[in-house]
Amino acid sequence: MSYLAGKELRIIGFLCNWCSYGGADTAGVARFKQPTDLRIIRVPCSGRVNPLFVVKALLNGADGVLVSGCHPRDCHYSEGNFYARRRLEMLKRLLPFLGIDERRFHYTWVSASEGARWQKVVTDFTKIIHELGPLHPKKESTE
Amino acid sequence: MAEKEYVYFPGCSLEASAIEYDLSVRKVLGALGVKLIELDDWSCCGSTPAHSVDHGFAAAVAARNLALVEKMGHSTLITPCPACLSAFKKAHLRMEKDKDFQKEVNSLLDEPYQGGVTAKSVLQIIYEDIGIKAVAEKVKIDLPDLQVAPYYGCIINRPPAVMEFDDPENPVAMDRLMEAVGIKVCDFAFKVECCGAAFGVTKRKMVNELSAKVLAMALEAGANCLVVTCQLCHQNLDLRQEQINRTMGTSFNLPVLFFTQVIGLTYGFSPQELGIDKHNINAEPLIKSRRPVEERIKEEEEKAKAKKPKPKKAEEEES
Amino acid sequence: MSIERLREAVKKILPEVDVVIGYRQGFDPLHATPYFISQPEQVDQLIWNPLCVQNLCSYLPFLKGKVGVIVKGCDSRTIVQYMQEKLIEREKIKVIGVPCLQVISVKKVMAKIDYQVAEEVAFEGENVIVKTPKETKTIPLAEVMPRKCLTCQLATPLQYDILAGEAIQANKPAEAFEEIKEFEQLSLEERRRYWEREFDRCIRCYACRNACPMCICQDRCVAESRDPHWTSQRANLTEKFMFHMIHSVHLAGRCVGCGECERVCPMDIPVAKIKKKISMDLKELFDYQAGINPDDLPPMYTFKVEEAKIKEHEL
Amino acid sequence: MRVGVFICHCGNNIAGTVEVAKVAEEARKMPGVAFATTYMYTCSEPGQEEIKAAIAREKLDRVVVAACSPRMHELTFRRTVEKAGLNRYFFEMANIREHCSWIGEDKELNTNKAIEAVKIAVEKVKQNKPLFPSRFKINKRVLVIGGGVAGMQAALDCADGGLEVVLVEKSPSLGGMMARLDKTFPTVDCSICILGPKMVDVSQHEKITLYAYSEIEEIKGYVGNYQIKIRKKATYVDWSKCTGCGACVEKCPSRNAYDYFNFGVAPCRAINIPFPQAIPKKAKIDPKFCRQFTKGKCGVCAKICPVGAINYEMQDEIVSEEVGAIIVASGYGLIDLDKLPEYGGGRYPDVISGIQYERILNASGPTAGHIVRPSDHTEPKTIVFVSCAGSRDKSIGIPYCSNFCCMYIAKQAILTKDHIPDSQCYVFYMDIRSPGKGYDEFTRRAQEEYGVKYIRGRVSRIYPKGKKLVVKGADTLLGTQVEVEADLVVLATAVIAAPDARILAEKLHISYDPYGFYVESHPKLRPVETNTSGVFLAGACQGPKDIPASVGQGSAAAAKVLSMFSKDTLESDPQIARVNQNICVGCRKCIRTCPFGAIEEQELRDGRIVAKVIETVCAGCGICNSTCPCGAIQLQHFTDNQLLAEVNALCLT
Repeated sequence: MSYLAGKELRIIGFLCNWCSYGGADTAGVARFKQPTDLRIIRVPCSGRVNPLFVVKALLNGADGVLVSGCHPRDCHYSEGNFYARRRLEMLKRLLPFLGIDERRFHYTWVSASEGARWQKVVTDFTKIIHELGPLHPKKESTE
Repeated sequence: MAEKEYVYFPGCSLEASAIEYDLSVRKVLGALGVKLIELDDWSCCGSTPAHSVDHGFAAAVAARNLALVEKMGHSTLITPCPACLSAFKKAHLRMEKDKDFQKEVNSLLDEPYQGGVTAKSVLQIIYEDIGIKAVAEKVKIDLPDLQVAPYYGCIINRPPAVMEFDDPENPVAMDRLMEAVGIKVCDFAFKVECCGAAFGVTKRKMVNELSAKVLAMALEAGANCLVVTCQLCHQNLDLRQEQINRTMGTSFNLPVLFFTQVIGLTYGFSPQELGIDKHNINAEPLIKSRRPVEERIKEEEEKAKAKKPKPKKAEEEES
Repeated sequence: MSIERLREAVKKILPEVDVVIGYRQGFDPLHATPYFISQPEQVDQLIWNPLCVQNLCSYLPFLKGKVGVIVKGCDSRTIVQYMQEKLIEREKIKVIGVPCLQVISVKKVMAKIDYQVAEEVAFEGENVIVKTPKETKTIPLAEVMPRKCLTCQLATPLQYDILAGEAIQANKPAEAFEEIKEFEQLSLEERRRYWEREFDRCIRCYACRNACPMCICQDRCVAESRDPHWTSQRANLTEKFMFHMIHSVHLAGRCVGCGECERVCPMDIPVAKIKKKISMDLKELFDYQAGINPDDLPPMYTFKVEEAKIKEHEL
Repeated sequence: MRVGVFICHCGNNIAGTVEVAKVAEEARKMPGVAFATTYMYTCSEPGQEEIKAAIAREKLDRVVVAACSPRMHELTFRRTVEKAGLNRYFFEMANIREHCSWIGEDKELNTNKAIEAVKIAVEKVKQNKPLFPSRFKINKRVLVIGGGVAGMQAALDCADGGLEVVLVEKSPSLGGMMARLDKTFPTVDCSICILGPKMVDVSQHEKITLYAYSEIEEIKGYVGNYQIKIRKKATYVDWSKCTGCGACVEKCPSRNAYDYFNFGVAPCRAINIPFPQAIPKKAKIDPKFCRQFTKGKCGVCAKICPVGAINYEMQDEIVSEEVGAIIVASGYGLIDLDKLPEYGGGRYPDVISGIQYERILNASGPTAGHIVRPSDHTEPKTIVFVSCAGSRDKSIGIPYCSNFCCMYIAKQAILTKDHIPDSQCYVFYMDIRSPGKGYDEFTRRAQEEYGVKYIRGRVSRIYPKGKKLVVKGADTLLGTQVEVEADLVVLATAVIAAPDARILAEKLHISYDPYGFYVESHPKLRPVETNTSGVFLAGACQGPKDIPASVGQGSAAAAKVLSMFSKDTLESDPQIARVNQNICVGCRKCIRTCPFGAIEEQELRDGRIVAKVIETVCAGCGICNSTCPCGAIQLQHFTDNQLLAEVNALCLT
């Protein structure tokens, strides 16, 4: 069982519990409609997101990965997103060197009150991934 | 001051009804060492009629001129007319923001507009590029009787997001320039009120009412002359002043000058050179008391001597 | 620099330390091998020539007590990086610096003598002379220079307690990351195929990791652990790719560019390339180079509230 | 391993756009899943009973509930599985409501998404380890930030409940905004008369330590054990000596100081006592205006002071306090008049703000309660009130309603009529918002008894005409333009977050909305809690609020603290970092990156240096985890393997 081939692509989101996961909840409570591709993995803080999780996902079948945390200065743990920003920026620049379009990985900041912003992030990112198409065209057969 | 060079778009009315605005702009900028290159083969800016019909079309009419500026290898276009200015800025901005719109507009043009031109008003370049200091340096003549109310009109700095110039509610560019050339400026509350603009033909009564208010408020503020930056305002306030008096039962006799004309006078140009004689309301009585600026300076020095400094004690008590 | 001066230096500090790490001839004249000297009489076997390629600093974090070590210019960045990361106590280390303009790539020499046995190897001026059963071949050093020497800026070490020889200036053009920029001219698709091709050859022998002076985890490397279980032992491309990504990301802002990983790779995979790319980006982002200033902080372990060079990404 | 999966219909909230039966059916096929079912309202009591029963009946050792957001009910269900004898961390939640059924329209896609959400949760829960909270002692003192009515209420309730309270007030006196008000709606009773006694109670309560004219410098620690640094700003008057006699104020020669308390309605002396009922009633020098500071000579107050309290050399002082909980009641701010240029705000002296008018109305205000125009001190006859001056105005970034303006405008109009019987008040309004008890009756009284003319429409601009101000606007009910010639214009300036709200939030690690108001942990069910345990909210710092609402929240916050402190120890969240010392290579990178200093070096018997986590200090962010190269330090419940399991569930298909 997998995402519905043809209709969806595989998009994984790592969301910090305090801001972005809450922002996604807020969007839901407000019934802000969004594309269905995104699958959310909840982490305490964007600082918990080891760039290698993103690499792992992209190498193993994800077509796009989204990381979202609290806005700078607003981190629940005060510094987590500052580390995330450096490490994820490093990764974003590295990916194209390996032949992976950097647009397939996006990191951003969404607060718990920004439901509308979350809807926009998800919608726009999904749109981009669909424009880029699958990262692993022969995915089904390779495994 | 370094020689400056600008591509210049006079616009239709500055070749006809407001030719004196054109004259005075060229004189003043000339005196300030600015070289004007008239945009060759310039055409209608698209102002009012076009955009009430079709936005794409209106933008195209404006963008044609902007494209010409690019062709001349320039990146700035200046115009005295606020309506032309806002037409250029609106077209540029929307084409920049909305790529589809840009395609649509360019499809109407022989030469596509690449989006590399900033349009500025003559007021803006005098105030920002040349600067108060340089403007003041050139003053030769003092106009002791003149007390002006600067009237900016509705669009030279609004909407702020488009025009990006001065304060949208309380603009000061003209105030500062007038002060710089030694003119008394009155605190005028109607700086940006509506004069009735282009409704002069269709809704004459309304325009008369609105313009009457502007004139009344100017007198209220203690002014004996209005200074404007828009030839349409000028038309409503000067050309129609008798009409206003007739329809509103008022008896205004308030000269209305372009700010460039006032600066021109202080630079020593004659009223004729600046086309002041072309106005409906005669400004001569106000400006005939022209005298060399040195005289004023002397006068002020004497005044200063006259009143002796306050005793130290008082200053302690004051506050 | 003469071997005598080096031997003197070693003799001089031997009493103060438990061991001095240097080089001696390996299983044949074409190979040098690390040499642990604890007795004066061993000193005579000490050698110094362009065959002394290994980065001997790699031993330091794992040796207790006081240690002397022979350090080339390039290797000295390792010392500095260890100091940044507090992996060594500098005062416990005696650094014998050796000026050096280039070493040679044994692989390239082997190719030149089409893999004959080297019976004798001698160095004369700008040439290396290799005697094989078939012939005696004179090869210009320049022709067998390893990649890292092409842009070497550290002819004299950054750190040393004794300098065996005169300080000399580097004579190579500065690193401009040419090869990286060139590579980035390729299309995404070409780049991807390139790495798939390269990493597909990987046999996961972990030589690159074991030779790396910055891979301090060594036998606790996540590439082989089940908890955490980042990669399986399956020999498919994805897992190989993943391993090299782990290696590269762990070295982000720490790689001192000593090139050991590439030198030891039995499959000739350009594993240093990715690390170099990261180093290039971090230099641009944070104006940081690993192993230059002992007081720096590795950029991945610190932050600025306002990052001058990192712009928010729009969608 | 026997995982049980429970899919919630949530009435139609989920079942409406997700085929829950299909989700259960697919769940049964997942490796490790022994049981899967659906339920109408899983969070309801019977729903939880169902889970417990299933755990026993099916011998389940792990539970997944697919329902709403874990931020909503994770705790609920953890308790449920615990009651059924499982460790509470053998539970995972799949969010198929906020993140699925509510945001997707296509039922097929939603259903599939829900199935995958369950799959992720199942893979995660299979990796979960039992975790056991430890307990730690708490310091039963509470810090209250802000001495307005909300803060004072909270402080009094806590103190009466037996807790020691540290109350920090930024300005020189207690009272906040309420102390500035003349009367209060809808009862029109004197504001300071009902607030004054509270202020006295606070200052006299033996359990309350008051730091006036002080600010929060630094906050360290965690729930139960905070270390606070408080900056006592220099007053240049020794308050232990000052008797508040006011002699210095009388004689102070610098008469043009800005009067913060009166919002600059009139100037005050450089040394002053903010208002007669101030508590503490002590003088303070404003060095911006004091001649001793500006001119370097004067010393009048020092000469005059009978107790020699003046000390021009006084410096700020930092004091430390230790508390176990924090109540934030830092209040609100108002936009400056000059943010409203179209109303001539800041340019015309007779265009003033609502709060300035309160001071003018107030008997102890600068005009002794006589309504006069700031410009010429004449009595105005026509007064125009402009509501929503800045509020509900996207163009200046304030789309929200300021909550209480409609009411105080009605009150001020009524008071105006009382002061000047032959006056006429006009109110320009967008909507009259008077939902409180007795509120609507009040606004009607203003119109019907006091003849206040309410004009529905916005004011486009205000300009002076002679001595008068012409207020030009639209009457949207009559569909005409209106112009009113007023003597005085009062703008109901928009309520905004307090100036330093964001800075304080960052010190507290609590989040704020785009406008700077603090975010409560749930808009309906946890209105005074924040997402940082131990920090509570009261009053307008959370959003514009009138007095009864602020007082209510103050008491509510106090109640939360009292209930938290009803135990001697708190449970520490076991979701913290743990070091596997066999793997740790002692590279110290985690120590360097931990924001809380929660990791220290430890030397093992064999001399190896390894990392060690201080359990009570670790906040569980996991930065160390993503920093550690060998994965020796793992954030419990979010370990690499647990997150990898989730990634693999989605990728290795």
